[in-house]
Amino acid sequence: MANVTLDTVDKFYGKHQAVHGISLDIADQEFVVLVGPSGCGKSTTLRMIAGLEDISGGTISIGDRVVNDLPPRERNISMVFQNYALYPHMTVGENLGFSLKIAKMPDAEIASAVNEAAQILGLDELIDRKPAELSGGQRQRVAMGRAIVRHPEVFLFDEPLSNLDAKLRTQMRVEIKKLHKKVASTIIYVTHDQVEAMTLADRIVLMRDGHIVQVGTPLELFNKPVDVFVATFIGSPPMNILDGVVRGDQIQLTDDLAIKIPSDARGLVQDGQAIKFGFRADNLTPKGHGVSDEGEIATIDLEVSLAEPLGTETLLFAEIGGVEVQAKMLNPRSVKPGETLSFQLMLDKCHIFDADTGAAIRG
Amino acid sequence: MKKSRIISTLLSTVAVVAMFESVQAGEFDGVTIEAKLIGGDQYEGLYARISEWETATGATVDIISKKSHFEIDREIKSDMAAGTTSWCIGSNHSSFAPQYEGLYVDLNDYVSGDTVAEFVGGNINASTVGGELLMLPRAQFDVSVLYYLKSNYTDEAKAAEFKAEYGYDLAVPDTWAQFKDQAIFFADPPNFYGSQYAGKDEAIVGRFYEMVVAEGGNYLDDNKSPIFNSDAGQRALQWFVDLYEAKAVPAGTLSYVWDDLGAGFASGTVALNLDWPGWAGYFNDPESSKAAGNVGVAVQPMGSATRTGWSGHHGFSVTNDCDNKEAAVSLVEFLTSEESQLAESAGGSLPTRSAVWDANVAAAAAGDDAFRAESLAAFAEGAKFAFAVPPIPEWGETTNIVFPELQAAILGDKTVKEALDDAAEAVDELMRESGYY
Amino acid sequence: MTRRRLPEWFLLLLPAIIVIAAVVLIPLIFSFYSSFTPYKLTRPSTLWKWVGTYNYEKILSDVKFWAAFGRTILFLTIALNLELMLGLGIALLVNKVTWGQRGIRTMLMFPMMFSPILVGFQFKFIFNDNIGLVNNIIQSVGFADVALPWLVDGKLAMFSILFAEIWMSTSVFAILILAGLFAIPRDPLEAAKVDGCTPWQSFRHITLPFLMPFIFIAMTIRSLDVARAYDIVQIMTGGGPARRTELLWTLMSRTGYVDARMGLANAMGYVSILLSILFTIYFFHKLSAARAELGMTG
Amino acid sequence: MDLTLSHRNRKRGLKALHFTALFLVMSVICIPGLWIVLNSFRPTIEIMAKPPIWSPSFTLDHYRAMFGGAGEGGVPVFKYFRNSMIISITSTAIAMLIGMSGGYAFARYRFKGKNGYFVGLMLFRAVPGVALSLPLFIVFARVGIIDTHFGLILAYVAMNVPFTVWLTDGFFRQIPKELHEAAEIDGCTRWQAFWRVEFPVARSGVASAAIFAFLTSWNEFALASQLTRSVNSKTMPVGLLDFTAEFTINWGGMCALAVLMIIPALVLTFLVQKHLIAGLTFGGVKG
Repeated sequence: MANVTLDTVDKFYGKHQAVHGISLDIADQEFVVLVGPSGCGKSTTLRMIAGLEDISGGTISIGDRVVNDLPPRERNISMVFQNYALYPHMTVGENLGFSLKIAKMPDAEIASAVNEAAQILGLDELIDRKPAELSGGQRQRVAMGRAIVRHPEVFLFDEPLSNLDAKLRTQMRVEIKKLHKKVASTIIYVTHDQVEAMTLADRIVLMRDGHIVQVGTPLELFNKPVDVFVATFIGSPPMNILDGVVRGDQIQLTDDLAIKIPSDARGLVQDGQAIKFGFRADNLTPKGHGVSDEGEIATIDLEVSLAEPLGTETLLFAEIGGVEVQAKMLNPRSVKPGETLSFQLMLDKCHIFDADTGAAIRG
Repeated sequence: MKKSRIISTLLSTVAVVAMFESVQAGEFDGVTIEAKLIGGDQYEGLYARISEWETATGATVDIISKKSHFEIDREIKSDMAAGTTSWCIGSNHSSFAPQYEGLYVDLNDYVSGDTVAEFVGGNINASTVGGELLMLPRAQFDVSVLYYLKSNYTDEAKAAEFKAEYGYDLAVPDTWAQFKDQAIFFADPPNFYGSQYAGKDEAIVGRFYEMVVAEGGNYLDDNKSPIFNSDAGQRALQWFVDLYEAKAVPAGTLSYVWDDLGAGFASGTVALNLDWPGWAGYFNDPESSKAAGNVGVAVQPMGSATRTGWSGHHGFSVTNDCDNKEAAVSLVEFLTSEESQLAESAGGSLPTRSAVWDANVAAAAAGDDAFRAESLAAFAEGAKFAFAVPPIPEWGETTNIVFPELQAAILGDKTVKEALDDAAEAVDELMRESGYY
Repeated sequence: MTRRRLPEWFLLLLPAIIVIAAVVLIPLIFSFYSSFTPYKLTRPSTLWKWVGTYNYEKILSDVKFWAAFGRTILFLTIALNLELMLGLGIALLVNKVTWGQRGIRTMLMFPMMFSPILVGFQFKFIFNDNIGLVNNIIQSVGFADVALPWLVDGKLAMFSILFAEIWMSTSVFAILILAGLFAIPRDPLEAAKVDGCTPWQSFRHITLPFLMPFIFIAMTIRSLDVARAYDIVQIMTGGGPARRTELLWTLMSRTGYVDARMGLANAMGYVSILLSILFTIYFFHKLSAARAELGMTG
Repeated sequence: MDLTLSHRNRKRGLKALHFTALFLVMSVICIPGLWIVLNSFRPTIEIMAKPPIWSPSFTLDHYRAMFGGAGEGGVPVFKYFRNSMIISITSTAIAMLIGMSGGYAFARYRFKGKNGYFVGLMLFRAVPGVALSLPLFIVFARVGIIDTHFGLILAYVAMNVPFTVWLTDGFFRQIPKELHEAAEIDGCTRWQAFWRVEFPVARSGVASAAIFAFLTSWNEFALASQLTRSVNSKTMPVGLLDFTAEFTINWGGMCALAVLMIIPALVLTFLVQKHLIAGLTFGGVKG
């Protein structure tokens, strides 16, 4: 059993606190992604789990063992680094087999384990090359191979795809997902890329400034963000956010634009309250180019400033009260800048946040 | 204070002639004399007098090099190799002089016979190579005598113990055999040693040479063939070996040269020390020596055949390439004049002029410095047995062959006979190569 | 019409080539020539007498020369290896220091600021058997009747000059290796930790291979100017006693200057230069190999 | 829990061990040097004392004597110091210029026999000073530059050029070619591109080569003792020998001069040691 438990873990660098009392339970064989903007403490947290950083407070357990003071080698983990951290003076085969050699495994077993890993990752041909002779994607694969030969209880990935080009990144994402199925180990994966987080994770841990903001499945985070930060961080394009004030049963967004408060949110706000109003581009569609016309819908006329055709859909840019918003047009036709269209806003998919704290009022 | 009184006594006892009779005022106006002089505290006092000569003659002296003895030797050899020998005056030493073949003029051609006769005959002989007088000696004559700690001879318990063990009375040693007995008797290593000797380079070979002669042998025969591996030579070397094996000398003695010996005796932890005149003042000066007040000076002991003293002296030479040899010779005469020697020997070094010897001994006897009188008397006596090393260019080279072999015997790597035979064989080859036979 | 011009790289190298030719090459040719003559400093005319390989034959059949030759190789081997090990150890110690490293690094370079000749005098006094610091300490801590003859005993004398040489030169290794430690990327080290390496294993399998180029640089630099040890040895023991610490350099300088037999000394010089060149090329070769190993060529 | 505790104890133990080892090592490195400093402030009789005197007394006698006139043990310190400064600084500066130009040639141009040139250049440093000093002396004497600043400067430049070439070569290779290409497109001449762009980037490599060159010149003895004669050109290491005479070594005085010799080197090293590390890191390895 390799569940990983963090209990009020702190990390100080001198006086600066990088991680603030994080608690987290990660189940056996779960794929957890730590995501957040750079400097949010996600890498530090991962490195504390790995044992590469000391823990300033709290406890970390792997399985049933508290590992706070254990050196990395006694934690039964393996790790894939951002820069791959391949040993430049060893061949691919030696890189893969290094940890087993250190564990004093017989040569024959090492060879078979290396072969197996090489096969899984398609590295058979490269086994005698040095890292300097490999391409970026091949290096990445070796780094992963090195992690899997040991069959550790926990895999740690520290932004493993950030040095790859876009196409390779997508490809490797799939492979990592497949790998998880195959090795059936716990995986803790750090990235700043929310797409990676969404596509890979069983559960996402979103961090900011050393705190956990929200933990949940990708859909939970997407559909029910706990605050403006989560809402804008997760999803692409980012959620549109407008300032508004509650006036009766309406939200006044600009001087001449007010929309109805969604019916299930009416009890949650008071008259005159300042709020932030959020909706995703998918939920603002030109008439006849949306998913459906049912449910609570507000209609707004907007002048399109820019159209970005993506093929199956087109992203439309417009302004509401000086704030740029994005809308999505399905089954697109060509739209010229300056054209005014009538848009439908799906109110039951909208989010309302407190203007001061940013916390969700209606998730 | 004492020093100045000695000088004034000296000046009153010696007829002070008008400054350098041979020099006429302004004789060398505008001449510049380049000189290479040996540097170091005890040598430099004399150089202060150079300005007097400059004033008197109108010449200028440009000291283009001032270095320690071995450095200046190296420099002069380099100059000979490069042909840059147009400077005029060089410091010289009796054991180095024969090496500089053709570099220096025969001073007999420039200095009157009367002047030469005023120097001690032995010194002039040692300055003469192949009939050429290569340098005029300055008041830096070196022969070693015996320095000892007096307190060792005033302790009655010690005297009794010694008599019981060796069968004769404990007194300042007069033979090398007694010296050895007493050195072994006094030694209490590592806190106190019976004696010490310079153990490397020319220093040990010189001392060995001296003892070979004292035992009735010699270093080279008349053909310049090595004969130091004779019985006398073996007895001489055995003396060094015995002292070393009995731990009567510091184990490090083989790495010592003169400065280490001086420092050792001044630390008050060495009973008997054969050393040079330059040390006398230093040893008895409470500022520099813990043995001060306890230092006795006696003539060096004798061997089974005779009493001998390996000696050397410093002097000044004039190069053949010098543009104005008359001026250069005039400066050399000035630096070795009676005046200059009186002044220089007042610092404790030994003169090389007979008149200055007499004046010094008389002044010391008349003065109130008993230690100076004692040491001067010892050196005067020691000087009588002084001999100089063979005046051949190869002398230095033979010492480089011989000293490691002597050390090998002392350390027990070889027997005395093996060591001397090996050394003699190598020296023989050298002499053959050099064309002596 | 096009004028032939010297290539730019050559113009850039020219000053270096000229200076070195003037200061090193010409004297070298001179001394090479003189090694075939019975050249004696005090008899300049001997320079024109050709004796062929007489000097070389004399040297090569001379037991003392071969003894000095062997001793020099031994001295170099021991000194370089010990300096390397100690330098490595010191660099690792200093690398771990988190506070005041700047000061410690300067202290580390302290011996590099000492002129070799000064180091010679310094250790001559420190190892003096009678009034030297080391024996004084030994006697003061209770071994009152011990006076070790540091500069005389065959083994101790070699030890003493080695100690002085190592004291003076270990810094160079330590500094270079420290520079190497600073340059090691952190990732592979962390990867090794996670891969289950003990600190020793990390060092052995990761740190050391990374340091190898630095180690060979240090070796190359040191083998280039290890002859600086001449000053130290000359002053401390002069090759003695009984030739127990005689090295090529002391033998050479005594033959050349004191005995004034420069032709013979230059012949020795050439044999010793060959030795330095072999050491240097060997280490340079190793350096290139180590660089290639880490993929650093380019 | 036991495991955790033992790990913590071991960590503490290792820390103490590390500290002790570091302390011992630093002691061995510093004590012989500090001993020299100490001796320069002790009266001679105390230095030579046996049994040893452990509690040192303080005197400035050696310094007073050293700065005093001739005959009082005085040594022309200021002249030596000036000579050393002029010779070391000038030769370092020239060696840097020549060495950098050579290093740049190796780093930036392709030509036949490059490796041969390179190793050949390095080997000239392998010639022992003992073997070089006499022929050099004879050549210099013929040209008439014995006992001049110029002669020593020339010798030291030649001595330091190979190493400078090596270090700067590695450094310039580190700098991407695009950098000076960009500068040339921006309107620089090749020379300006070097001086304004590449040189500043290679600064720490240059600094480390410079300090090595300076220390080598500052401390060199074998050549200096052969090529200098009088106070006009004698450097401080040669000046040390003024304290040795045929019979004696004035150890206290020698220590005093040694202290004066070490201070400038110490200050300089402290100032540039950061560059030194960086310089060696990049310059040396990436060849």
